[in-house]
Amino acid sequence: MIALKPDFCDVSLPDANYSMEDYSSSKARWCSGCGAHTILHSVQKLCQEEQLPPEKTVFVSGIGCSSRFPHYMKTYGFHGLHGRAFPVASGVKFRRPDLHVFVVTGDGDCCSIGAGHWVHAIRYNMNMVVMLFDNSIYGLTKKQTSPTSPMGTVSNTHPAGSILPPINPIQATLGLPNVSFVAQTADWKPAHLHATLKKAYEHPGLSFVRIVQRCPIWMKDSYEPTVKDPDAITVLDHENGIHLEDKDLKKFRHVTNHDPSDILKAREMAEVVKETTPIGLFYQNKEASRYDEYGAHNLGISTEDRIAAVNSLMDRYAI
Amino acid sequence: MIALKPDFCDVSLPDANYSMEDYSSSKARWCSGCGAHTILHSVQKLCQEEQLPPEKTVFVSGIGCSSRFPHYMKTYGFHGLHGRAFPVASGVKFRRPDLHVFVVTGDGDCCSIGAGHWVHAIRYNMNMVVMLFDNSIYGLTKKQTSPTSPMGTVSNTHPAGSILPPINPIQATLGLPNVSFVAQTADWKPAHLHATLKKAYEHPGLSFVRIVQRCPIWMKDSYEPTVKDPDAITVLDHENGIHLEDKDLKKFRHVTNHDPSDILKAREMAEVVKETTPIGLFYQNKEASRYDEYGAHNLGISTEDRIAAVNSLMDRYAI
Amino acid sequence: MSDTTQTIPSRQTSKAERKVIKEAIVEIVSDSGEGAQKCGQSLGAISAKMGNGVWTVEIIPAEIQPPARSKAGASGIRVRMGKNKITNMGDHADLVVALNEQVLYGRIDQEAYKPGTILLIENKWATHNEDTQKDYRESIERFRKLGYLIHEIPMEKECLKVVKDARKGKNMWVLGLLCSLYDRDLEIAASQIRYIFRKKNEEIVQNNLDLLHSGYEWAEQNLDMHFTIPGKLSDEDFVVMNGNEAVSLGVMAAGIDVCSMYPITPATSATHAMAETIESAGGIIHQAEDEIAAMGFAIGSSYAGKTAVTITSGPGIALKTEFIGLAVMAEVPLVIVDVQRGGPSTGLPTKVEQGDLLAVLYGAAGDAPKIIIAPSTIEECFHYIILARKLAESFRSPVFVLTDANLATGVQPFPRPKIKPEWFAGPIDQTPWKDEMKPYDWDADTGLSKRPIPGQKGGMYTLTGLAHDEDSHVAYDPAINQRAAENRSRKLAALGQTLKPPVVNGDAEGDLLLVGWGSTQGAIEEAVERAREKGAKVSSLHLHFLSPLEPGLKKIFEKFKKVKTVEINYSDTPGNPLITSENRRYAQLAWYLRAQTLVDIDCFSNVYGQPISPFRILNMLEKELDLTLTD
Amino acid sequence: MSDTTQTIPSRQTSKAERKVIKEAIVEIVSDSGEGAQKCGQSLGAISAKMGNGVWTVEIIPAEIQPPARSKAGASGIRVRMGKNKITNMGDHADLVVALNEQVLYGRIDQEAYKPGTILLIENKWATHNEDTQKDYRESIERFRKLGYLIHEIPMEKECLKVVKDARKGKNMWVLGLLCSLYDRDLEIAASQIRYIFRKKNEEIVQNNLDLLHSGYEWAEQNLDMHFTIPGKLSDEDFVVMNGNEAVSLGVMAAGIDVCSMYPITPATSATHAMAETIESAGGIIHQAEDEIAAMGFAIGSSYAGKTAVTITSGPGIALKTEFIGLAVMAEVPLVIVDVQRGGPSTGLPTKVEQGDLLAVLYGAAGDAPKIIIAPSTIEECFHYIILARKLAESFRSPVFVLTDANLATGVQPFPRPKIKPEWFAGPIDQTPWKDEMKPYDWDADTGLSKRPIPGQKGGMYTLTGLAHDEDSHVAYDPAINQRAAENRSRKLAALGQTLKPPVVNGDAEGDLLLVGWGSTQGAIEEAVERAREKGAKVSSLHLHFLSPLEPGLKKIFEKFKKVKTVEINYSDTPGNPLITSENRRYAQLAWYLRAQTLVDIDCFSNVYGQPISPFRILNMLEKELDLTLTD
Ligand SMILES: Cc1ncc(C[n+]2csc(CCOP(=O)(O)OP(=O)(O)O)c2C)c(N)n1
Ligand SMILES: Cc1ncc(C[n+]2csc(CCOP(=O)(O)OP(=O)(O)O)c2C)c(N)n1
Ligand code: SF4
Ligand code: SF4
Ligand SMILES: [Mg+2]
Ligand SMILES: [Mg+2]
Repeated sequence: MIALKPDFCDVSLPDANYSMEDYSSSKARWCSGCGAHTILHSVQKLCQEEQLPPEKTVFVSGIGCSSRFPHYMKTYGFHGLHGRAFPVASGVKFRRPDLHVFVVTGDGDCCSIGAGHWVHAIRYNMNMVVMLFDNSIYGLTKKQTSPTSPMGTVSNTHPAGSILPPINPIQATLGLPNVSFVAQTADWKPAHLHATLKKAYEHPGLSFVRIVQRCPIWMKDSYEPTVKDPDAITVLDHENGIHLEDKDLKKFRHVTNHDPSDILKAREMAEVVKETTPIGLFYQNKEASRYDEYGAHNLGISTEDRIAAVNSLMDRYAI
Repeated sequence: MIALKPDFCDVSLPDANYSMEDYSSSKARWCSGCGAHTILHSVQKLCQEEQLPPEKTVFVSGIGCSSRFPHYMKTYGFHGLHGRAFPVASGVKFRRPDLHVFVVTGDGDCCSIGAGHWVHAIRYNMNMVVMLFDNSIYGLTKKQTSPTSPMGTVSNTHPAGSILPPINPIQATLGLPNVSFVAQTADWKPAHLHATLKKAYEHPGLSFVRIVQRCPIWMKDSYEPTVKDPDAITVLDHENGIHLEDKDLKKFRHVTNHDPSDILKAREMAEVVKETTPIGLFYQNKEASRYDEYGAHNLGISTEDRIAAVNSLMDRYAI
Repeated sequence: MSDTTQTIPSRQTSKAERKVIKEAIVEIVSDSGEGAQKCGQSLGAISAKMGNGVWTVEIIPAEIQPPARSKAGASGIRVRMGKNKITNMGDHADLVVALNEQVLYGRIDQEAYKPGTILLIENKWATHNEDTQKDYRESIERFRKLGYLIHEIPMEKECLKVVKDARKGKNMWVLGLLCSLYDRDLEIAASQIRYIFRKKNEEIVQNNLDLLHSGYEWAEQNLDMHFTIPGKLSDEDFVVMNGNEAVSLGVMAAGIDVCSMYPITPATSATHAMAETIESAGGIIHQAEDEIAAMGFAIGSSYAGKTAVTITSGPGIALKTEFIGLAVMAEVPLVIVDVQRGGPSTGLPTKVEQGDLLAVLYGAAGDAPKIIIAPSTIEECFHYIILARKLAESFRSPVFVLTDANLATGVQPFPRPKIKPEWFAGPIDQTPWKDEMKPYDWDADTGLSKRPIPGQKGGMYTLTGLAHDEDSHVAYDPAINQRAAENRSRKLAALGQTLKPPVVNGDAEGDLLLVGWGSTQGAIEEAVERAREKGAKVSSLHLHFLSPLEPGLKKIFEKFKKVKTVEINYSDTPGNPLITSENRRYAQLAWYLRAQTLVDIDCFSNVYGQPISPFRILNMLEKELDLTLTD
Repeated sequence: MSDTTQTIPSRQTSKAERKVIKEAIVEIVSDSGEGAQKCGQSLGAISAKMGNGVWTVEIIPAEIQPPARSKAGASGIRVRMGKNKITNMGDHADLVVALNEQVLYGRIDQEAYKPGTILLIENKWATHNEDTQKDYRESIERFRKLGYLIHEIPMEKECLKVVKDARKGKNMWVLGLLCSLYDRDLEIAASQIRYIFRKKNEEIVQNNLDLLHSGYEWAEQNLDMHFTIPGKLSDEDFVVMNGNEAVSLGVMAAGIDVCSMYPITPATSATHAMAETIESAGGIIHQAEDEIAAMGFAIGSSYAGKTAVTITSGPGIALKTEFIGLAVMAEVPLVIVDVQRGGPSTGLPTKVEQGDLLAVLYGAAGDAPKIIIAPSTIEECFHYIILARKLAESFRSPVFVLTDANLATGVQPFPRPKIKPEWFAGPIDQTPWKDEMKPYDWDADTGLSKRPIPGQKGGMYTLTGLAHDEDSHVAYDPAINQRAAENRSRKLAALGQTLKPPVVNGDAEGDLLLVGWGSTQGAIEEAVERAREKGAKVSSLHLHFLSPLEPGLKKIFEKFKKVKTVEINYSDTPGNPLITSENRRYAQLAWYLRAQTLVDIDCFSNVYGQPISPFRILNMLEKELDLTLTD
């Protein structure tokens, strides 16, 4: 990320050579086989590759299985309220350009109770990586319908099957102003997952990454076919897209070319591409205006100048 | 609207011949020249034309200048909380298919504090008419930036001009699942406004109508050019679109053909069409699933049957 | 495999000497997914059928799938069964079956056991891999030191004689073992198993029956501690369920059309319980996008004549606060069930606390009087929902029903309610509205008024959260706001008039009166009873109406030397650094009663996230009255 | 047009006899948009410059643009100026200038006038269209009957002699008139006008100067009621502003980096006041998408080391409730300003109420102790923000500052604060964190702990709203939750220790003690002073710390026969149908003090949406003490 000039003296460089251990704290308490484990590993690897100073890195989450994520990182973390990760993360970043901010949110956390903040976070386009852990279900609270549950999903709140078509987080995000980075990947495609997170990290602005995530406990039936079926996924490929090594790209049967600068085409791609789930970079725009740059534009003003400013306003009330 | 079988005996027909007076209560207290006045008139006219029984008609709003609307109708009304018109209206409609429900909301009410409910109301697609009074400003609270304020808008919270690009309510709505009717019109084009409201009323599902609204008090400069400039508007025209009499259509300099069944094209059109504001019907789908039909599917179950059902569940706990 | 009927040994022939006991507290603990809960629920059901009083409560780990053999992973159940009615989970367990030894540590921290508690521990770990063996041995040692009586049981080994996969069936083997130890009727046990597995194929049913008998037999042959708990069979029909299930049945039996909710622990299971049935009972569940929307949706539905219920817990109440203010201001009838959990904030999501009383009373800005009731038994959880809807409509007001995680997960048998037609909401009134009547035609004495419902000709009005007059018109005259506030307050006073002073449990005067509300009634009254048997001059009072308060409290309090509330929420402990009577944070009911009655009411409360046990209360009474009450 | 200097008549030569008075209450009322407020603010500023005590308060209609000449449309201002310090808006107006007669009705409803109040009414309506003429005549009649002294003034006519469009300039003509009536220095008045119109062209400035002089001259010639209010000029610098402006300056002077808000009346103008300047003072305003986000954003910023402020009112507090619980649970320093308005719900958005005290104290589920302070003067609105940030950081806690619509719109001069560098937040600590120290290293005696800030090497931790231990790890051991709750509570007790008992205004003992908080101090103390002059044994006490409470209250209360709070919020009136002392709803502070001190504290409160005037308090005192105190 572009780190703007911090507003305090400490400018010492990060200690070199952080190892994986420097990013992992207590053992992750997700169920065995939970897709979150692979994502955690990929994120820790990313931090290590980018040598992010743990003390300059903050993971902000809401509430949910996925939102336990920060507890398993050895960085700063904020495990806040259900649906409220976005405003907290925005507040963290606003005056701290020196911090690397990551948001971890779930499909209920982001698309249901957090939907309003989601809309506005995209618009703020602050420099951070947003990972939507989309298991299409409420995991932590034990299997209730989520806004991304496929129509007909049998859950504890809809035992006869859910009745509404799911939100398409990609399509919804592409309809929002100032959107600058929208990608989709899957937890069981480690190479693609990692390449996507890397690209997201490098993007100057808010990168929204929907990670299709396995929940073996509640959603076995819904994800297993997708995971097994080699025809279930189409990779969106482009020189400006997610970069995969040839050997990794070859593993996919369906690959389509998509130019991430074309938002109209992106919206077309966001719908299921002939019976398959598209993964890759849908859209990127490095020029979108950034609220975090505004937030950092007047850092480091001296106390003298602050006093002068207060006095200048005080003068207006002088008699 | 399709009125499903109500769950109670009263099936008496509405008294014939309601006049305009039957829909108007106390004098509207909006500023003179406020666009809301013309919308109020058009809505009252619509009610009269459709002979809606005032007691079967409910106007639900949030908080704002626009949300004062229900007080000026002589129907049932619910002037609720800021940003919460959607959930209240959905609750009103859920078990009352016999009621005609209208939602009146402002750009702050809907797109800022109400954004999360907006996303989900579109998805529920319950049979109601939603009118977004978009004056691109917070009117009632005296000129703060709204999410639809054009970038650079000078307001009391952004005296140096707002820094973020505005939400495009049409584009955002078109990105949501189960969307079934999206139109745009302007308060100062009475014929188009009225035709749009009529089309919206006839639509079976949630019809989302963004009404560009004049606020002479706070936004004179921003709307006056548009109102005066005959080149400022492009009409989206189609046999399945908003029907205008030829004489009315002729009044517009720019008319483009747009098929409201094509959502991809609709998203293209939603962006400013060559420097002008498009008005008309962007998208309509009468087949989208309707949550209000689900809400009405089991009305009128007899007490006997209810008791039987309770006992059947009670049996599971019997020892 | 032997056929069931033959293998049932008639109890007469049993070699074991059976000790007659008044009650027993049994726990089955394991990693989650080992079926301990099913085993315990069955034991409870069997005992209830045999005419015993029963209370069972689940032991739930914080994670969905915690690590195996871990302290935090304890998943299981406690079953308390007795000769008489059982109203709470009791004190220390008498006997514990543990499928591994590690999970016991969590329970030990929670002081669930005492020296003398019998532990039956799966012994396969003794021969497992090295580390495990070591852990196992060390633990056994530690447990011995703590004074527990330990029996190492070859559960897995025995099960494998009957089935291939022991993990799947061990729970029914344990059930058999417990049936032997506590003299449970095997016929009833067998039919219970057939009921549980009614949807499974015959082979599975037979396997489980065989496990049952194998466990029973093994215990008969190898253990020499056999008890019997006399039960008084009644021909009355009973149902056994937890408080959330009772709430869900109450919602349907109240004829409530709309249950508008957003998932949150520990409230959600109430919705789960009705999800399959409610539509045939004429209602629908709306899972909203968040708690604010759930509340708004419910209010909209109530406004349109269909009085709705919304079910949530602390964090949800916080989000509903603004809408609660609107419901009070605009007088919208509505039922709000708050299944309280540990706070503040996300706190202890699966644990009990009575921490929302003040938030519900005072959460909204301005003066927002509303009705608040609190059931104290599983049975009341059912009936109070029916009561709540009626109150909401009669008093044109939101009604809060405060339960908690203790009631939500506690399971108790009670007489099966006969569903009455008059419990159900009638069809909404669509007759023309009397022209002269205003939408807020406040009665001068009671503040009550009749509300127009959309569809009623001539009743058209615009509901508003702004200060409004009788016509629901926005108030410009300052006097209106005062008048309207008086009327809203008067409604509560009017309801209060209809309430009788609460009845004291024990003598009407004495040294100490304990006051409680909600789920603690059973524990308090049991402790009082045990203390009185030992001559303590202590009585108790349990409040069910919290707003308005039940009348005559001050009079009752003045008859006692001291009054003290017992609550599951936070209060400063006198003697803590810097705490004085003037700055002390009191338990919530204590605080409220002090303000209202000016009686110097003390409180005994804590936030361990556990139900308060009779034992803890007795300990407190010992200090309070200096007597020896615990043996 | 004549040149200014010449037309200033030296006051010596004035024919009118000037009556020396101690103070005067003047109102200017009109349709909105006629500049009445600018006129009044100028009169206030001029008087302040002349060394008078001043309090001005705006009269704001409910709509943006209410219908002209309507009761609900009254827009204007009250100016109270006196020989000594003025601390409140006073009782009935002595003199009123009305640009039309209809707007007076609203004020009459609000009991703003008394028999003998002088009304100067624009007389152009007497010759306006028929209906208007009729209304005008009828009104004049009614006003006479009510005992007001009426003068019909040709304002429009006189203005038109000086300018073309009278509507634009009438307010300055009225200013001139008032300068004559109250002996205001025309030089100062002229420079005030030059200041107001500093951004306008010279012609406009000259027009307004001419109007000023024309109004002055006309009054000198045609009116025979001229007063003078002696002022004690001081060479100290003064500033004059309203409470929201003071808050906005306080935010900047506290060195707060982030003001995260969502617009809501009456809080928003505080943000408006700083919007132009804050960025050069090193801060930024974030207008969030809603109050929940505003709070979350502020918490995020505070977590990252930049202690933020959020400014809102009742409905906003309701929405922030869940985040308030998190801030308490995770101990996030933060300043929350609540500019209270009329509730419940949307209530009376532009009117005053002290209705949020209990909501802020108890709104969140569980036990959520936090710091609450309430300024009682405009000057304190400034200093308390600076105090609040310091408290938030020292006690690692959210701090609430409760003001209200009365302080927000009341304008008062006070000595210009000398901005001190130590008021400003220092640069955030980025030095390495001491390894051995835990993120919640609670001090055993005070509950205080130091927090790691992102960027501090070795301080990494994950903040959580779940129950947590000293390491911020999720708590599984039940003892941790109790321990953490005790530590959070102890912080308040520790702060309480540092507070001194409040000082009684008047004798330390007597028949009656009035207790207040927030904006009512001026009115209460003025009433007490006036009552004491007439021999009443009444004193008053004003609280500024509401959580923790200031110490020693019970001791103070016990010295008085009776204690009664005076508040602007709802309480049941004793004697109302069905109201008893046990079910009575008490005013919020009264209720809180009763619980904490067990003293039988009565309350005098109402929800008329008006500031409580000394006169209303005196009326109450007359009944309470049965004395005649009002003349
Ligand atoms: C205000 C509030 N409402 C509800 C809850 C209960 N809750 C916790 S997590 C969750 C949803 C979890 O689903 P998701 O966001 O998809 O995360 P997942 O567990 O699937 O990773 C809910 C409803 C809460 N903690 N707070
Ligand atoms: C919870 C809450 N927050 C804030 C407000 C203050 N408020 C009232 S209306 C409004 C916004 C008005 O803007 P808009 O929705 O565009 O309606 P308009 O007045 O422009 O028609 C705000 C912020 C409120 N009433 N309630
Ligand atoms: S419940 Fe599902 S999402 Fe949650 S931890 Fe288990 S597998 Fe993962
Ligand atoms: S402020 Fe603007 S939107 Fe509000 S009533 Fe006046 S003109 Fe209309
Ligand atoms: Mg999920
Ligand atoms: Mg607007």
